[in-house]
Amino acid sequence: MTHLSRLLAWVRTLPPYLGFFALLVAARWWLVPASGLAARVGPAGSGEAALVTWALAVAVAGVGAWWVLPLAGSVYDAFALFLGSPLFQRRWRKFTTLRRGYYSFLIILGLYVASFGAEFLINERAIAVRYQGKWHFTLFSFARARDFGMTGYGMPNYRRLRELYQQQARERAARLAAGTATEQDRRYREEWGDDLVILPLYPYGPIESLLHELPGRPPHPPTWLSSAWRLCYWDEGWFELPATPPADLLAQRPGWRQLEPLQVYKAMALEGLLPLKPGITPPRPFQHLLGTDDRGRDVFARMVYGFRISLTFALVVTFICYALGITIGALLGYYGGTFDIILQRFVEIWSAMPFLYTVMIISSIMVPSFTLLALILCLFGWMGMTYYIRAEFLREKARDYVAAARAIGCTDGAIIFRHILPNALTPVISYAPFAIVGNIGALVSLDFLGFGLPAPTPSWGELFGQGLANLSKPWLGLSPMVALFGTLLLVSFIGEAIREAFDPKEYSRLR
Amino acid sequence: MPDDLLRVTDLKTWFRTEAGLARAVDGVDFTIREREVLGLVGESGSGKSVTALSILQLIPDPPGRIVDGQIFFGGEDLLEGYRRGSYERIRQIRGNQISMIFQEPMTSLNPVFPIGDQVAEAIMLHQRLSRPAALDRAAEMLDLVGIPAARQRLFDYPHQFSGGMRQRVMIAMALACQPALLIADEPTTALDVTIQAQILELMLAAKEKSGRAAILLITHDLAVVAETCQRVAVMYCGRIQEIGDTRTIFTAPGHPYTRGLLRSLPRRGQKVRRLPTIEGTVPSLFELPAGCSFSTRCPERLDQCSTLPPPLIETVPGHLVRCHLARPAASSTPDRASHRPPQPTQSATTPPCQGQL
Amino acid sequence: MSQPPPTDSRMPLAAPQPASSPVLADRLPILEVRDLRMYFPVFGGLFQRQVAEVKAVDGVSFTLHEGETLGLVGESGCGKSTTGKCLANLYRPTGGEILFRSRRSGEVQVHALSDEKRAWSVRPFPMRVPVTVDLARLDNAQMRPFRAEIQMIFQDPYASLNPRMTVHDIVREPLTIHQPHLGAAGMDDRVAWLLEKVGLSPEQAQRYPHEFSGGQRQRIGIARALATNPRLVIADEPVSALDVSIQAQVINLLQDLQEEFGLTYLFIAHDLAVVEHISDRIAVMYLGNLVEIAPTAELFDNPRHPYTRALLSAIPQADPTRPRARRQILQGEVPTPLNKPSGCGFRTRCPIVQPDCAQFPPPLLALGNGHSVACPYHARQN
Amino acid sequence: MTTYFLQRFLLMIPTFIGITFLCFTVTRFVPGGPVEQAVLRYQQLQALTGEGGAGDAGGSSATDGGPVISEETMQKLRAIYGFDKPFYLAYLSWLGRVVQLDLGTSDTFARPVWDVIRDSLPVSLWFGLTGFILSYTICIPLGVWKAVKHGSAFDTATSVLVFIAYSIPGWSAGILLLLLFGGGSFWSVFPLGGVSSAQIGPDSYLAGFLLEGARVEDIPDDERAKHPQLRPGQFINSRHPAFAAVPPAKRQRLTRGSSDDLSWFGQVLDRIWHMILPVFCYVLGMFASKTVLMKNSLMENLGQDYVRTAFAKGLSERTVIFKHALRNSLIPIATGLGHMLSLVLAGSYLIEKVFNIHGFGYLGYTALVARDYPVTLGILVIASSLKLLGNIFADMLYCAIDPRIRFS
Repeated sequence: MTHLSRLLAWVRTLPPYLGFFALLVAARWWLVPASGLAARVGPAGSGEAALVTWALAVAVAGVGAWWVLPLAGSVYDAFALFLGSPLFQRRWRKFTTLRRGYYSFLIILGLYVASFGAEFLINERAIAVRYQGKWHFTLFSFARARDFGMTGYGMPNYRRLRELYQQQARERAARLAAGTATEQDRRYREEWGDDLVILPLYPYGPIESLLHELPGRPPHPPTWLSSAWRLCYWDEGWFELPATPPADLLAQRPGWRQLEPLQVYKAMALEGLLPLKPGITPPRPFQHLLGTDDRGRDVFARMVYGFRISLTFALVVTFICYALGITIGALLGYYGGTFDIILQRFVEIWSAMPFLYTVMIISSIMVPSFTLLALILCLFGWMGMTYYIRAEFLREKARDYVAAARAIGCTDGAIIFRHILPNALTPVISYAPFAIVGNIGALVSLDFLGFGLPAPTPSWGELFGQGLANLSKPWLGLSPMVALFGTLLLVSFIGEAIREAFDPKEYSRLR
Repeated sequence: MPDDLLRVTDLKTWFRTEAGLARAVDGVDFTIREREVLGLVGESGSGKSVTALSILQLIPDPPGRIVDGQIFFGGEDLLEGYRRGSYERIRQIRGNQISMIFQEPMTSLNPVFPIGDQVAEAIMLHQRLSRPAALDRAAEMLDLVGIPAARQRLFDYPHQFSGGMRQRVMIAMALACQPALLIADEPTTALDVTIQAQILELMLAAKEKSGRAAILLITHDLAVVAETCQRVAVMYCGRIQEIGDTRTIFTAPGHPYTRGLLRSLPRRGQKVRRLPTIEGTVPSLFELPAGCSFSTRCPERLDQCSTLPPPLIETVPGHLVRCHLARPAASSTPDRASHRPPQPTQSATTPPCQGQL
Repeated sequence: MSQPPPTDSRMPLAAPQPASSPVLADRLPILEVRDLRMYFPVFGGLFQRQVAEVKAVDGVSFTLHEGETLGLVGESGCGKSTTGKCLANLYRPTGGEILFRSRRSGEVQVHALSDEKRAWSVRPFPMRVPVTVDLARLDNAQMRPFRAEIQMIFQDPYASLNPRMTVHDIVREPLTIHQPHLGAAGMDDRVAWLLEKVGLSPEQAQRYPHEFSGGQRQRIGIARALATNPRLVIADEPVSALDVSIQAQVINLLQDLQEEFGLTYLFIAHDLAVVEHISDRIAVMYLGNLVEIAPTAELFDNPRHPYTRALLSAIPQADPTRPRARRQILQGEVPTPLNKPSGCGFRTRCPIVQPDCAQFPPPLLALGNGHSVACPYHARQN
Repeated sequence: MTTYFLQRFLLMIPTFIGITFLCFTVTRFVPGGPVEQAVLRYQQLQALTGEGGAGDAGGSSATDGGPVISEETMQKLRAIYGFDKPFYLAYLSWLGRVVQLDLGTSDTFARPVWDVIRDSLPVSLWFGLTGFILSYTICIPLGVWKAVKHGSAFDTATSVLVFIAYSIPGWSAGILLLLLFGGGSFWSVFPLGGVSSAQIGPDSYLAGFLLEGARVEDIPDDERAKHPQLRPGQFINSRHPAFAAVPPAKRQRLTRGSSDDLSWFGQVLDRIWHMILPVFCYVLGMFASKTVLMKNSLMENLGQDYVRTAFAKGLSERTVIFKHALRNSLIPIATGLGHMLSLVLAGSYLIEKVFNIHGFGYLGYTALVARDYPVTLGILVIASSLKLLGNIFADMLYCAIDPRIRFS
């Protein structure tokens, strides 16, 4: 930690033009081309495009080196002062003693960090494939089915591939035992070893449709609900039908007597009275933990990836809103005057917008991506923190230590960032969890209404919509319900504990 | 002892806080006699306000709790009900026989009720008057404390009054039921000097008019005490260090703390280059020294001071000092009542001590 | 030619002020305040237009001499703290001048009459003189170089130290601004030296303010104020938030430091006893105006303004044995500076009020002996 | 004070213009705007009816190729939607019509927007207000009681409840409730949504409240001639004007029908039956914040100096809490009443969608999905005006309750 801070301190002693050149390189050869703006002006290599690229790059680097970087440095200082002061550390220790909130914090943090490894655990792609002695790490690099001895140019179905390899290995072993081995078989035995597919623990992806692998029509129930699955087997025609309905059964169930034979078979199948056709293996009991959705995608995988997306989204939105809110609130509170009055009126107007509806309008028209949706929400969500920070600044500004800082000749920047901001960050910390709760809720609501993230993105809100449309398939509604409830509950436990630790109010009573 | 209006013995009020146990009041004994003005002085955090609030059992709980002691008022231990968790008796006494004036006139009045109602409330409760009658009485009281056009202002809200006027309302409220004891907790600290003089004057005058009240005046300002009180109790770190009549305390203080305090006050007309000081700082309430709490700063410290808590010793009749150095008076008798300070004989408008001067 | 007269008429180098006492006449004025006004606008309405103004300071003039202590007393809201903050450039005054004779010297073109060559001629030539600046016209950046010379000590030792900074950082901060040439090691040494000067041990430097008692915090504030080696220190009620037993320590410290470093104090307080102890001269303010200014002994022995008299008599004394005059209790309340009475601000409570007191604000009349009073009828009382 | 509120009303105007201008601009500059929508509809219509002239060869898909629309028609379309003018002029003319309370004509409903909104508004208000009133009547006493019993087992238990309520968004609880009680998977207790029952069968809970009725065939012919819309095989209920003519012998108690066929009491029950789940969701949405606000506000006031003064007067705990502290702590709660209007509407998009309540929010949602811009903008106008009015109303309430506040 000290090394890092020492490194940071050293970096900050460097003159700003170094930052300018670094940013210029980054902007010229990566940021601006990636934005695709220059391409709109003219074809690549043309004079206009080059001019625009350079101009944008210089502008970005200039603003970055002389404005954003120093600002970020100052904010870092403010946070360092805030986090480093014993006041904060005492509060934090208090927080760690509040078990419910602290454990919730650890759980959420653990789950969130773990969710970034979700690709290794829950994925339709194999982690690695050994084919003819060569290892292919297929998790992040694309490989064609042909490359692994299957047919086709698309991504192989690695679960099938594994079965195939296992079958091939069995056949090879049989040939070797029988002495009819080919040259390739011998190379497998001596040189390559059997082909291997290392699958993730839960080898199904969030946007992979399993329609052609599973029997019946989606949504499929969780595979451990065996009685519910019989309907899927029935739809697929997997049951071995007797020639005539067994008479003893009909004697037991008088109600079945008037039914057509097919209806009787169906009723029997659903009660588990019929055997499956020979050679058919039903899915394993814990293959799809929460079933599939109406497009045959694994719900559990979607839930996990949805958790990562929801939380990331909420964190990003909260962060941007707070950055905006803190900046604007600090300026309003510190400078006051006409600037404050005008901007406050603006904030008033802005917050009089019907928030949800406006976001719905914009996102229904623009079909947002993750970034765009986050930006839209930020556009309407930054005002709350502004009020708090402005109030904090107004209060802190009137205190003597600020006057003392002025009296010793501090610049406005030093007063804002070194003196006031570290003392105004407590509400930022204590409201953040509740803002995260709100932002998760907003994303899920928008997804539910269909104005959220675009279609194949795994999202809880979309599952809610499916749950509402398929009330007889309770796993669709219950899964996101439990996930959302659990997450929000944990986060609000954290929020409550943070509030208790950072803004302790002992309510005392007289009698 | 019939003349003791209020006798506090071994009062202990402790606060359980995040930082530990704060013994804000840790064994306080004193008496208030009828019709006298007793000053309770001490620095901030010495426990003087807590003592006052303990008398009326207005300690915020949690974190505070009166853990020990007796408060005898008219022969009855007020804390008896408190220990049982019953507040019935003290509620009959609060505002009726003992009433209180608080430091902050800005926040001590309910902002959403007209002042007339707030003054009349106690009258209606304790004297069982109807609302119109109680309002009449409230108007009289407001008139008495010098609020101009009192009857018209009955229905004004507290925010329509200035600080001094609000404190007058507080006094009217406190005196409404003609209490036997008026506790004034820093009544003038939040006010300007010239207003402070008005309010002190008014309090004493109103006390005289209403007849029987004794006043417990809590302040950190030794000068206020010197001008208004017959007797003074000096508190330090939750204990009373010295109690006696004003003149003795100011002319011949018995406790090193009182001596140091008086010496360190800049006095008018005495031009000295350097002020004598008490060295060191007030110990934290969480880690008080084992013996005498002043032993960390005392220039006359003995060996036993840091280990053995000194008892209250009667040096001159009626003058008690909590110090190992103090010597009991030769003629001291166990009956303290026989050495009462002179009874107040002042006229209604002048402060009591002026008559002696 | 040895002493070419400076042509800047505002430069109070040569002429000592008539208001100052004869004893101080040999000292040079370090600061001269002329007709200082500080009006705070009151905003109202929807677009927060200015609807009124609070006349916190309404025409205050006085002079501070090198090495003296001027006490500034008055009740809360009388503008004494605002005056102090104007001097420290924490507020931009609405009007008036604050002429400060800086330690810095600057090169000025002096126009002087020269009788060289037996012909009178005006000829400019450069000369280094101490710079006199009007602090009332400097903005924050222009003020910065002069801040090293004017420092401030604040009332509330709990609020005047940034709770998130260590004592070392607090005391060091002015050095990084004003004496960056010291270098890291030099600054650390100076911080340790300063802490020792104010009676704190250097080991305490890495602690945070909340670990100190009120008196110790005030010492930290004093160390911070002294860090830049100032000449003028504005002490804004430095002891009124402290306990009685701590007050004396801090007062002594302030006096010791004044002796050692030759500081000039503007000592703002409401406690007359403290002011009497520490000040050479005392100025009394009421409702934004200076009502009386006099050497300490003179003011206490012979107060002339009815308000000063009332104030002196209203202040209780910690001496039950001392005979004193009958209390003279002022009736009524202090009017709000939002709508001051016309003419003399004190006329609503004045015992000797005359009909024409409402006509015009009374000027400060010099009575001799450095005693001035803003009441034309002061002779009418007893 | 009057000037203050007058100013507030005046300030509404720029605010209102700002909001509508933003949304209007967005609808104008983003692809998929009303003209494209109209073109699409026109093409679909042509493709369906097969009258498309040149477009017939393009096949059934209207989007790729589709019938070619003449430039003339496009001009007409642009003129209809105001796209022939620059956007600011179009906005001004739109605003001019809005000021005259003309919100245009809905694309999908082919009715004036104003009428469409007027139909849906009462439904939303009915649900929203009920939920709002119910939540206040639950939360205020609960908050007060929690404050009085602070730290007790009751307080802890209800705090858990508050946490749970905070962590379940109201609308998602609606989905859960429908799952549990809507008859899909578990119990069939409550209807799936809507405002009243469209079909009541013999096994319905409400079958017993069905009115008497008669078959249309049993109405005497002369009477039946007056009601040409009646078809054979239908039933009429006793509210129908033709019922009086039916001979008593042919009258019979209905066995099936809609909510119109219920008795007055039955209709009320039916309404309530449909309201329970949605209103529960409304209450749930406000429950946590209101309860905690009430509790904290009261606790905060109980620590104030004036409470100590009241105790020092000898008042009982009950008097102090309920007379002195409660009145002060109701101030922030009561100002919430002012935001009621906007809250009732803003919270409704989701809940109305979940419960298929055809109210204001549902209208907004469907209008957005259908890209019905006149309705969308109309709803925006109404919603933002209500929100602005609600803010002013909140200020007025604040003024009325708190004697300290005098806006001047």
